[in-house]
Amino acid sequence: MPEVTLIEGIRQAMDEELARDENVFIVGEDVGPRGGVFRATEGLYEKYGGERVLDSPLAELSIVGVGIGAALYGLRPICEIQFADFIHPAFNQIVNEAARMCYRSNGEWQVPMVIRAPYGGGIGGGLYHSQSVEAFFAHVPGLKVVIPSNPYDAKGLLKSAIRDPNPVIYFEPKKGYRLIKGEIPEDEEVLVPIGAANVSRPGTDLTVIAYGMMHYYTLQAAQAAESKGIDVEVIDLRTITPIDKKTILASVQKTGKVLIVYEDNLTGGFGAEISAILAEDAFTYLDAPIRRLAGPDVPAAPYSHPLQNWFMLDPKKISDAIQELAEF
Amino acid sequence: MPEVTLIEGIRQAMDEELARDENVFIVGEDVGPRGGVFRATEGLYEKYGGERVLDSPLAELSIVGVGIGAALYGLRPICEIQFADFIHPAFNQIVNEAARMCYRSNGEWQVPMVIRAPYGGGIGGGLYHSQSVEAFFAHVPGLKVVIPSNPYDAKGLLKSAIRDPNPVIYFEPKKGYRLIKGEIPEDEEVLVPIGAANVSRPGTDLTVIAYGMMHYYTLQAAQAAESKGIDVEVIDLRTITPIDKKTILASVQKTGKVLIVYEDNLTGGFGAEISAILAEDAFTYLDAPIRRLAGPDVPAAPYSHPLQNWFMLDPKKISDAIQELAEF
Amino acid sequence: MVDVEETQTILSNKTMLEMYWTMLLSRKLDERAWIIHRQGKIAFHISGIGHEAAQVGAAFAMERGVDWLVPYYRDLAMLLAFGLTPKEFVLGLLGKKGEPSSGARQMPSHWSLRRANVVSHSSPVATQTPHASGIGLAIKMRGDRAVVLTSIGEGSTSQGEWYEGVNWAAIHQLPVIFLVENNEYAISVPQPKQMAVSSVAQKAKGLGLEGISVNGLDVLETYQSVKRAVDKARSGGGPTVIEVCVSRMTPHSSDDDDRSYRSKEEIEAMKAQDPLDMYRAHLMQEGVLNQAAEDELQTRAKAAVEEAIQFAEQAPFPDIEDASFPVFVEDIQNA
Amino acid sequence: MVDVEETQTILSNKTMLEMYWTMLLSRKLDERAWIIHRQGKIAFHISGIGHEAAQVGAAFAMERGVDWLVPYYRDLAMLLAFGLTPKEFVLGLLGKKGEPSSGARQMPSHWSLRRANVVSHSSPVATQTPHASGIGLAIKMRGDRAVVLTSIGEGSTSQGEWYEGVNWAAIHQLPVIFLVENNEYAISVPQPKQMAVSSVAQKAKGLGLEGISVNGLDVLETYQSVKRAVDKARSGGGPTVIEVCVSRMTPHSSDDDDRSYRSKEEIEAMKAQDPLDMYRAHLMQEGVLNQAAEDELQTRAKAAVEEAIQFAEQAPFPDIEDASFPVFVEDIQNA
Ligand SMILES: Cc1ncc(C[n+]2csc(CCOP(=O)(O)OP(=O)(O)O)c2C)c(N)n1
Ligand SMILES: Cc1ncc(C[n+]2csc(CCOP(=O)(O)OP(=O)(O)O)c2C)c(N)n1
Ligand SMILES: [Mg+2]
Ligand SMILES: [Mg+2]
Repeated sequence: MPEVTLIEGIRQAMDEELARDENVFIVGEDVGPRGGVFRATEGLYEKYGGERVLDSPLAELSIVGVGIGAALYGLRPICEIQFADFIHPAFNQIVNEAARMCYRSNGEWQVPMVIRAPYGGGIGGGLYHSQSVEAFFAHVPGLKVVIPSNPYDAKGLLKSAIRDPNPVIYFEPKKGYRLIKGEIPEDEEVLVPIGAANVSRPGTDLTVIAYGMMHYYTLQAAQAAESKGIDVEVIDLRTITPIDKKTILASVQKTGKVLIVYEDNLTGGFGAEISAILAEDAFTYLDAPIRRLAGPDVPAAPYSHPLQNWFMLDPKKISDAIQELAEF
Repeated sequence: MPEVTLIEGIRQAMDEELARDENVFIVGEDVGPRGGVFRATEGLYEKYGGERVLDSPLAELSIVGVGIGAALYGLRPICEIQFADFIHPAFNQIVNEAARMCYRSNGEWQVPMVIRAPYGGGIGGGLYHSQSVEAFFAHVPGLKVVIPSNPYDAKGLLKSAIRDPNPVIYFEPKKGYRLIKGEIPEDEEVLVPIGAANVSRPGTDLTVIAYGMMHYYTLQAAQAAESKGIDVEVIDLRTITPIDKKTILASVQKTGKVLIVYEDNLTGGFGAEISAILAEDAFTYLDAPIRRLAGPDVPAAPYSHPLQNWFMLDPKKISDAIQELAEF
Repeated sequence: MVDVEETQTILSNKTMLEMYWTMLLSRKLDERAWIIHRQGKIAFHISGIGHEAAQVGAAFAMERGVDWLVPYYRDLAMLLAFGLTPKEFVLGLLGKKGEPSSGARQMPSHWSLRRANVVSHSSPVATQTPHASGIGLAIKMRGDRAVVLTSIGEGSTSQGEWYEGVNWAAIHQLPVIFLVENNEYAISVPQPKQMAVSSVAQKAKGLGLEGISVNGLDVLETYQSVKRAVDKARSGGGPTVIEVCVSRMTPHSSDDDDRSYRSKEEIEAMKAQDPLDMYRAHLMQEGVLNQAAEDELQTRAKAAVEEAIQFAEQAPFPDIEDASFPVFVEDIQNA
Repeated sequence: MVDVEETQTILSNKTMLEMYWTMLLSRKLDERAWIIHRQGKIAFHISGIGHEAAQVGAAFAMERGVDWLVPYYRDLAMLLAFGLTPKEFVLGLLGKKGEPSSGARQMPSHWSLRRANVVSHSSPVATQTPHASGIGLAIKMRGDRAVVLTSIGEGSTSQGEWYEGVNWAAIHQLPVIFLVENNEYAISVPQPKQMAVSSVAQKAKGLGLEGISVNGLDVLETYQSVKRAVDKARSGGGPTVIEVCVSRMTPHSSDDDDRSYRSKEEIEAMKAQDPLDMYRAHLMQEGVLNQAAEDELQTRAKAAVEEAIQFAEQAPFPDIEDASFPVFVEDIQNA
């Protein structure tokens, strides 16, 4: 099996789904001849033409709003938002329109659409090319929020998202686009179900729950902890909402200790919801306070390198937190 | 002391601050001759003129964006968003601009501004005149989020918000606009500090944390619980962020049990953050799982009366949850 | 009343009477809604009185069953023209089971009618504009012959959503009609506080598409103008912004009181130009309608309204068990 | 090179040379930024090469010290005209301590310079437009004599934020200049995919304010046009949209490679119309500049760039302890 990058998994998913279903099309800024600023859509314009790989005006709310309209008519748009930081102009269309359409029409109208956006820091992007914004959308009934952490899942989850009849927000850990590599079989259809977490590393001493780039770092931290005799179980959420309660509860029931790692700002981040679920449903199994390790409460990672490093989590910070919790 | 309604407290605060500081002005839809669709600005246009009580175009992002510009120049805008449900078009301006201005300019530029918006259900407003949206903004570093539950606090917090040098989001429980009454002294300046919760009812058996309309209902539920021999301590958060950790930790340390009540959708609501704080910092004091009672995960309260009642919390549902937790 | 040009479509008497009937029925339902609101039977009503000619003129210019509609809350007459029944409308007013737009989840007059290609819209104004362009884009991509019309108030064209939506249609020459029902107010805010142009049609100039302004109190003039734009769109000629100048003869909604921001005289002047009265007079003058026929239509309308009210009042509320779904499409399939 | 009308302001030779110097310095700094990026010393650069004439023409038309500027990322030459020093610019490139725009929190070229009334802007395009109108509103409310200019790229005028911001200025006749630096591309997307109008100036028509289009490769033409608009705004005549047609002579940024979406010939053609070369030729032809003076300016510019680079390379990074504030204003006071 060939080893490919995470972004290649994303590109493959779009390529295959464009080929499979003529209703699928891509719309966004620079997705056409440019192939996307990160090259996620590279070659697709040449292969499928400008109608199905459509350069939009520089206007996010209408990328999503026009996508919703096309979805209502029966197409399956993949809307690319160039950076997650630029999804905010489309907030109204996503929250008030895409998410509520099915419920508000009592099921008569549906919005099968994917909104893709690269998120997260560590690439020198400063306050506006580094944001993690999943918590906003995980709070909105009617949306599914997916974040892959490796090429296989990236491909399999994106293909599932494109086929899903609901609006799915798909956030891509841009720092891992080329950094994270993995195998993807060429001879089988890769599909990963939305809504299922993955126990990516079984262990007994404590549970670490993470997703996206932080999951990648967590695996490294768990490795480091092993050398200190701590046996860490790692869960990759993969889908943020609907969250896979069963898997996280089963793990915490077993280990009794949990660390939740997310890159977003601490306060009100999605880790708060994970913690609240466990504090209610796993309370009697807990042997220690529920620990959250997250970004500080400043507006995203600053540009200057030392400041960015201060903001960002890394395997070292995670393994320190693991050790501290293990010692509780 | 005269008894006034909650909305009258809000009106008084704006009236006094307009009189006190010539930099203060109000901008929003229908705030002028119409006096606001809920009448919060009634009489102010006549008193202060159309420049200081300014009818805006029907365009929320520019109500906020123009407000930001005016604040940068040294004015102190009070931006009215007609319903919290319509704040989403302004999300980008609030999150990417107002909240980040101070940090991103290393303190050189400041945005002293208040954004007021009526929120919450129970008035037959359906999916788009009933939303609770505080969790979105409580997640954003650089914003303060305030929600009053009675006329005195409404006045005192709004006056503090207008004088605050930072952007403050001020959500008003519209269901309580005329329903909630209380005394406001006429002969003293009413100022309530931002960032301080209020133990509105001392008790020993368990703690209920709430804010806004749900705090009003919680006081009634606590009363009902008393008749069943349960002594409830009630905390009115008043400020959502920055949250008053000291007050909530002290209470839970004392009672060992906590119920968090919020009207917003359960998943990812601000109650999740409260729970996560307690699960980390008060873990060793807890005698029971942390309970959350919140709105169901559907897109806001439906219109039809029975469906709306199904969605909304009320004193009965809260006292049932209190009893269940007391019995744990 | 309209200056008939060569290019104009000649309407049969039957069609002209159908248009009249739709306007009349809308007016009677609307008036009755105000009454039952005053009686405390409903919590909310938002009115289309004064907009009927514009809406019916526009609806009849479309090929209903083929074309798509993305409406806004004032479009009762438009919806009736598209096949909403009086009973369905009153079910919505009362929040009763079987209300077709939303299963009574949304407030009254938040339309949706899948069977007639009428798309669900929400309360936040102007969100529907990009949807219409998206539908237009899909129509063009599929090579279908449908046209989509979306309506909105003039105040709501201040939203960036409107601008962005129209921009898409202009760039890609999509088969979309942007109908702006200009009643000069957004709740209390008059047009000069919304825009510096004197007509919404001028806004089209800034976006590179055709913009026209029409007397929306004149159903036949509206019909001809919209028909021309629909024909143009269908034949690949691209989108049009059509401003229809109308009167909001009532307060903004049952929650509003317009006395604080406009004069009695203004309202009286509007009533003197009531689009329903004017059309009736025209039809009578042209011999298409006579008093006997008029009396019969009035009776029929009254009966239809009465029947709808009775029906809806007796209808049950939605089942509480239904309130929790369908948040996701799979909730429908599982239901 | 400009057709001088009666109404035009006559510029002194000194001012014309100052304008040239600012353009030259900007060009030299910008070219050097590309070089140190290729050397791996900086992570990012976004260039203003090809925009200098438009920016300097506009800046010199303003009363610096009184007027306000809400710029965007391409405005290096504009910022230099407003008093940003070469050292400050390079500190920003390197993310070093003392960088005045953001304390190195923002990416390079995300300007702010409080001492010169230059407002902080962010990366999301068009968010600055309503800010400028808000500043204009405040100026008008206070009765001050300042004018505010905000700049933006043509692609970014597709955003609803731009439309809404300009609309406010038009309605309230605010003293705002909306300068659109039209280089025909938004990263890779050419103008016809952004708008159906052939000039951004036309967009003004839809909003009811004056819109003009200017050759932004000509610094003096730009100066005269912006000066007229500034004078108009200052005297209560309201806002203007000014499109300055310029060339983006480089890729969008150091992250971009423009070969996938435009031809070599296109780039060659731009170079033949280099605004710096053209202005130099004009000044020489008019006898304002001679070769000796030119050589000296070149030497001075080179030295200034060299000094700035050296200074910034030796400057320390910001202290990590500073990273956590000021999220709120009270963090500054407590610091
Ligand atoms: C985004 C948003 N902001 C505010 C409102 C509240 N609101 C409802 S209708 C309305 C006025 C609309 O005026 P106009 O567009 O002229 O339409 P009309 O009602 O006059 O037909 C307002 C402000 C809303 N529904 N949506
Ligand atoms: C809201 C938003 N969306 C996307 C981007 C990414 N982006 C940065 S610059 C740019 C192109 C801007 O083009 P234009 O407005 O023409 O200005 P130019 O760079 O050509 O001067 C894009 C798409 C952004 N910064 N903000
Ligand atoms: Mg109107
Ligand atoms: Mg450009």
